[in-house]
Amino acid sequence: MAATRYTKMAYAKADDMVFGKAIKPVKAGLGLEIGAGYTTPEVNYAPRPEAGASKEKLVKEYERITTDIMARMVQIGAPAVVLETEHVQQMSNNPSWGAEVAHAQKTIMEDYHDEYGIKCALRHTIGDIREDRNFLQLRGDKYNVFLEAFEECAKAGADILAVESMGGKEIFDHAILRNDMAGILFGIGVLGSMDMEMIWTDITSIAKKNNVISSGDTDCAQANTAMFIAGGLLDKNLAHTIAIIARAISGARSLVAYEAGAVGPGKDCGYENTICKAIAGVPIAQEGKTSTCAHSDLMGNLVMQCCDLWSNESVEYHGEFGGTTVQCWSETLAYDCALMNVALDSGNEKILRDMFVASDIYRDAQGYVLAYPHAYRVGQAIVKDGNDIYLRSKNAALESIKIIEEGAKGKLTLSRFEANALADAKAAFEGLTDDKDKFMSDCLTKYKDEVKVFRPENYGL
Amino acid sequence: MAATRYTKMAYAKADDMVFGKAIKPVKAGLGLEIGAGYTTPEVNYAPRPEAGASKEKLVKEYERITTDIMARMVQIGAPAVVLETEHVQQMSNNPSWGAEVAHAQKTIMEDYHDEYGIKCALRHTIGDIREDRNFLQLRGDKYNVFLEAFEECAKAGADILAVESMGGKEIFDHAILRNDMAGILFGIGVLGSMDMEMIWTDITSIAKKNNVISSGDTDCAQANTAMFIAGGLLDKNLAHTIAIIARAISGARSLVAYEAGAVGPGKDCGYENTICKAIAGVPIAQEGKTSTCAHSDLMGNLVMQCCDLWSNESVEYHGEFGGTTVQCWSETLAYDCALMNVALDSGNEKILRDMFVASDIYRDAQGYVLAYPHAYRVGQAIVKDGNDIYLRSKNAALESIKIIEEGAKGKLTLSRFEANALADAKAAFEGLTDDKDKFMSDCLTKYKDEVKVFRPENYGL
Amino acid sequence: MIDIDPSKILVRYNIKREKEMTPEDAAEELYPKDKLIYPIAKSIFEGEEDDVVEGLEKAISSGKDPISLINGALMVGMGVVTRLYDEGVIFLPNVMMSADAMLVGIEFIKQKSGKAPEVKGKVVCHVAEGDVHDIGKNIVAALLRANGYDVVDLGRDVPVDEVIAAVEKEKPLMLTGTALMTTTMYAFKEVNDKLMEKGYRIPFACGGGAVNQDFVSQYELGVYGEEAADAPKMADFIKENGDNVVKLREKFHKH
Amino acid sequence: MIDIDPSKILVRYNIKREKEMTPEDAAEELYPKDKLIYPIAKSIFEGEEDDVVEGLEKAISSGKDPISLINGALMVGMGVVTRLYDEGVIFLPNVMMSADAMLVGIEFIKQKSGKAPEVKGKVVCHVAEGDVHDIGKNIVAALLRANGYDVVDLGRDVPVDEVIAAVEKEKPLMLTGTALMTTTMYAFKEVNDKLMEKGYRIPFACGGGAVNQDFVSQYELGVYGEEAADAPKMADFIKENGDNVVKLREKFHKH
Ligand code: B12
Ligand code: B12
Repeated sequence: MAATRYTKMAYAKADDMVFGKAIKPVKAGLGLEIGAGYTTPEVNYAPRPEAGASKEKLVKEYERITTDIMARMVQIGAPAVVLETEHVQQMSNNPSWGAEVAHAQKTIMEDYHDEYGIKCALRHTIGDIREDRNFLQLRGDKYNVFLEAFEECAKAGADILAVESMGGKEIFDHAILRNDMAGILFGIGVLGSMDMEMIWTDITSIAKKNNVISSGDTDCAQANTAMFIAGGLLDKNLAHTIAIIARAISGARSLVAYEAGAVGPGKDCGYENTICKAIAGVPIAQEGKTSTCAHSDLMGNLVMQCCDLWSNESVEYHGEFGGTTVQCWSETLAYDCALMNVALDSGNEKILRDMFVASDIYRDAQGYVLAYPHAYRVGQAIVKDGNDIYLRSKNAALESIKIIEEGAKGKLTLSRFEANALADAKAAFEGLTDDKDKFMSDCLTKYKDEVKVFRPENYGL
Repeated sequence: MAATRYTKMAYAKADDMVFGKAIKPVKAGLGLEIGAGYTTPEVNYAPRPEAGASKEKLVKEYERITTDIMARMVQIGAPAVVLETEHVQQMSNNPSWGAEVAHAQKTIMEDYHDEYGIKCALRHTIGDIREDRNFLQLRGDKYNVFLEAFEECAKAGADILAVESMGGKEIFDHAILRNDMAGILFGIGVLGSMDMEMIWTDITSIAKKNNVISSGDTDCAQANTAMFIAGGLLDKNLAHTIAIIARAISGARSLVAYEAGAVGPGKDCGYENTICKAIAGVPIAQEGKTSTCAHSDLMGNLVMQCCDLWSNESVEYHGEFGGTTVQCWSETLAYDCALMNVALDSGNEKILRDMFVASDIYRDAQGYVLAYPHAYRVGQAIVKDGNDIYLRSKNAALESIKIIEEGAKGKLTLSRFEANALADAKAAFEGLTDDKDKFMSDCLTKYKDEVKVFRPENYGL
Repeated sequence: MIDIDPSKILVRYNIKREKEMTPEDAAEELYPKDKLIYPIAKSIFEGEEDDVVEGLEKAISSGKDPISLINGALMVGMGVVTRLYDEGVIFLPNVMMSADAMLVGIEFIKQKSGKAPEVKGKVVCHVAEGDVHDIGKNIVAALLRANGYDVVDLGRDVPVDEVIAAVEKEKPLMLTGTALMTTTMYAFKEVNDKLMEKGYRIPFACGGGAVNQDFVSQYELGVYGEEAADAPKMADFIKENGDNVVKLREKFHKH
Repeated sequence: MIDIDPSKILVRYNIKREKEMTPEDAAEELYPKDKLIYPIAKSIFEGEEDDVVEGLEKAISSGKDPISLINGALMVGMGVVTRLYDEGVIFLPNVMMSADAMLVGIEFIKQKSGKAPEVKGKVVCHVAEGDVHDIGKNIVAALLRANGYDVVDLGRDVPVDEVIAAVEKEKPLMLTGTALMTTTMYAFKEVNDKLMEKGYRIPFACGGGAVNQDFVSQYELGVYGEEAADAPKMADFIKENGDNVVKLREKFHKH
């Protein structure tokens, strides 16, 4: 496999990072450049349940969605837009469905580009269909269909390829409800990274062949699951201090896409993306206060800090007073972007960035660690042992713990429950070996026993 | 009647105006203060169509809505929230319905306030039910029911009373589709102001009696209608330059609420509110990029410039992936407010304000005129002849025209169509008399003839 | 204030796309060349009622058949107007003023000739029961009139039974409905059902803020109209191809 | 970075509301005083499997009836856990670890006594066909187990017929379903209809991200559950008051 590990930071210092600018901007689609000095809305949508009834209905649905968005963007004068189609199962399981949707969407986007000159690009996010009912099936037949879905969509008009991959999830799901730190590390940092290396090497070569963008991944399946279980301030299913440790580790994992050839923009729901951007210099998509249609989190403004695309995550297509949902949310995103672009054009981007951060840095331990100066430190901890996917993940965890501890001495308040969970987690991570091989063999033994759905062969083990 | 006209500006200069601070802050509800140094989300909602079937269903619906919003606000740590219930017909036509809803909502809000200390207040906006099928019926029986609705809601728990009144609309509707400038001025500036003086004197005394807030009005029925007909950049139903003249005039009209004793916060959809705030020093609600659920406009960020409450205008209550619509939109609003509050706390409010403005000032002539330095000038034009509701309206129109003309010499581009419409409008306003009495008698003659639904007795004429 | 380069923030697509030609120039190319007709058509375009009447007087006194001037001059002028509106060269208020001028012209001809001119067809327009939002309907009615249709405007907040009664009485080639509230649009289904019950099968064109194609497709006679400008096109289509709702939907349903 | 006063921007309601007492202190007040039972209950609370077994061994060798220790010690410990979870004093992972420890304890007693202990009741849990989101379901199952129910966990993406078969086979007092996608939740209605068809009338508790009360109220057996913690409460309610769906809805429908 072909992963070139990062052992140093792309950015010389945290303060150099800002929204709308990436060290390595990416050209994509029709006239668009991402991370080249401006931010762009990335609109996400889900077809109505009924629309999945047949291929024709589904294609029609995506045509409506596409036209609605493009029409609204020109009505309000938005200079650019990205559309992200997250595949529903049928579209990845039957690659020709996904391809037809991509083709139909791209045709409409080309018309708008020709008529108005609006810059635009189409992202297709293939569903990670590599599982059957009870087990992950990361390799084998399903993997072939999976890769075919990328290939067909790229051929049919998708400009940007992405996925939210699931490697390591079976371990993580078990571990997260049991405060099992080794399991979280093993699932995200080790198994997740191994699986990503395989798929992103393959996705990148498909993208190159078809002259489209191999963009990036997100640890949705794990770090976001932790964030959701942790929930709002009053939920009591998981300490937010644990959720952010999972997140920090996911920085080391999602980075693997870039090590295997992806170039960004990283996927919207990767809250670890600021860490990745700090290390790899790639542009990133983010979502927060304007993706409340899809989920709630405690860093609505903070995540805008370094975004290059600004996304609504996902909204079901239906009518609202102000138009269809995709029109409403794309418009809100576009205004958010206009504000950031004003800041960029007027030299105020750092002040605005820092206001975004200040809004949420003390709301929760998660925002505290992801604030760009801290995210940068997590990045440094990762590249310090960049060649060892285990050690760098462990470093990320420990650094995030340290950051919270420092914060808690200042204005970041922790509930007693969060503080206790943090202390326990710290002890657990400090107790782990420094030897990857030992860790691997310990975990294999342990989880083959404890997690009945764990199949080492999924990872070539 | 008891209107004390404004003949000077509350703010010494435009630059003193900023979001979250008003010269005359208003205390309302449970621990809330509006315009006292922080901005607060104001959440608006509409019950699902089925919910209107019976009073019980309707009350239940509003209970759900209220609980959903309050729950989400505490989950994300929002310090304060305002709920605005815009009456559906049944609730104003049967004042006891409105009162029951207010009571049910307030009970839930009190529980949350007691348990969490969250600051909150309830605004009830009574429907302007003073019309029958073909005619406005501003005085008489319907007016009594209308006032009763205010009284009952105030008694039952509404903290803030508002309305979107309709005086002058029959003339305006006729005039706006015919580029009839005298008609627009007569409808909004003269008839609208006369009707407002009557109702706001009465609403204010009801509010005083019940120790609640008489807040303010909006020219939704006219200036917003113009804005909607003007539509997006590519619509061709009305020149945006005409729409903004109607808006400037509406500043002179909506001001009457404060002259008759209202104290703010002005209603969210009053895009003229910046003008009113400049003159009267009252706090205001505004809506823009986070009310795309309800409508689209071309000043999504700009309108945040001086807001004290920040609103989503209205959203139908139903489910989304991220919760119910009221939860999604209230959360987005709350983060917008957090950003503004950070700016206020860190002394960056003017930079942020000016970035909001820069986002949209050149998007459209409407944003250009409403940008606070220009809105302030419109205010000055109004107070110059503050005692003459006709002259001050005409001044507002002419000043807005002048502002656009200046803008067009700089970075504000106008389409040829907009420029022509502006020139024609200018000629029309310049051709108008300076004598209110002459204008009135000319208009009475003209519109009694041209507009068959016009009934002078609605205005005591 | 902050000084920015607007082109970095937004694109004024309307200005980018504005036609090179002025509306007047564009209209000039379309006016008929006939010396007597030209001024009438032009006055229609300009919305000058007095000039329309003056032009008609001249044409009639020069021997033109008054009734023939309706299609031969007034409608020709309106044709220029609606074409340029469709092309985005002129805007709605121009259309409204031209339509007003045309109506004055027709009225004048009626008086002169003492005959009721043949109309293109009748359309009944209304706003749904419980709904006062009538601007969209007013635009629809104006554009229909501008295109030569005889519009029976029932106004706003129209009870279902009144709509049915009007259809029975007027026998229009099409009925239109406008609703802007999710609470009022259901009245359309009632109108549809009562029409069906009484055996009427005329196309029922529905539009307005709250209404969408999926909703309108749910009842037999419904044809969804997105823009007011679709209304006259639908009427034209019916005159040309008959009132088959399925065909109308094929042609006008965009989503 | 910008320095702000967080209290001007946000309120940490969780911290404001956190109970004065530590979880350990709160638990201490609730443990039974019996010298032999106390350490078992405490080890359950602490989720220490080895200590649970050790405590049980001691109690048995001191003459306690093994089977009686299930309700008399293990369930008492779990009672402390679920009570403090409901009160917001402890969090889910504690409950999960305690439940794991309790299961180890029960297993140990089974072996010791050679008898199958009487269970509180059986519940079948599943995630809807086509849906892989199983965390909510896992929590539901864990809390049911923690409350002494015997859970038959069918897993995720469970075909409708398999759910029916499980109900036929296991005769549970309640069925639970979880769905997180608008596309998968319709399977609940199918499950309901097939159960009805076969004459089963057991309460079918449904929850999960996509699901809402209105949807669940549409089918006869549906009872909507908002939080996982509602599941054991529903089971308890059924044991106490019977399986009347209307009464269950009255009690658990919050909206
Ligand atoms: C202007 C306006 C008003 C004005 C109406 C003035 C008037 N004479 O019409 C006033 C202030 C009076 C008003 C009152 C109310 N309003 Co109002 N109003 C609006 C607003 C801002 C704009 C509507 C408008 O004029 N649009 C422009 C016109 C041109 O568009 P249109 O009618 O859709 O028509 C276009 C097309 O649809 C098409 N079309 C229309 N009909 C047809 C038919 C055919 C055959 C075809 C082919 C095409 C076609 O042609 C037109 C142009 O191409 C909307 C906001 C919005 N998002 O829509 C709210 C809105 C419609 N109002 C709303 C509400 C709630 C009310 C009130 C109940 C408020 C209150 N609490 O009192 C009252 C209604 C009382 C009643 N019983 O009806 C809500 C409706 C919510 C819902 N439940 O669905 C809206 C959506 C505002 C919101 N976001 O909450 N309102
Ligand atoms: C984590 C997650 C995943 C993980 C799932 C891991 C796992 N093992 O479950 C992964 C990454 C695998 C995943 C995959 C996908 N996901 Co997903 N995912 C989520 C996410 C972010 C959080 C869900 C979660 O775990 N919540 C926390 C748990 C604890 O909540 P819960 O299950 O609702 O349970 C609580 C209550 O509801 C209750 N409860 C639940 N059941 C019951 C039952 C009873 C009886 C009772 C009383 C209570 C109860 O108890 C719990 C706590 O109190 C949501 C986002 C969201 N807004 O919900 C999206 C979301 C559900 N996913 C979504 C999608 C689209 C997908 C994919 C199709 C993506 C793709 N393109 O591949 C695939 C699905 C494949 C498939 N066939 O199912 C969409 C669904 C959209 C829709 N159409 O409805 C969502 C909403 C994201 C979005 N905003 O678009 N996803």
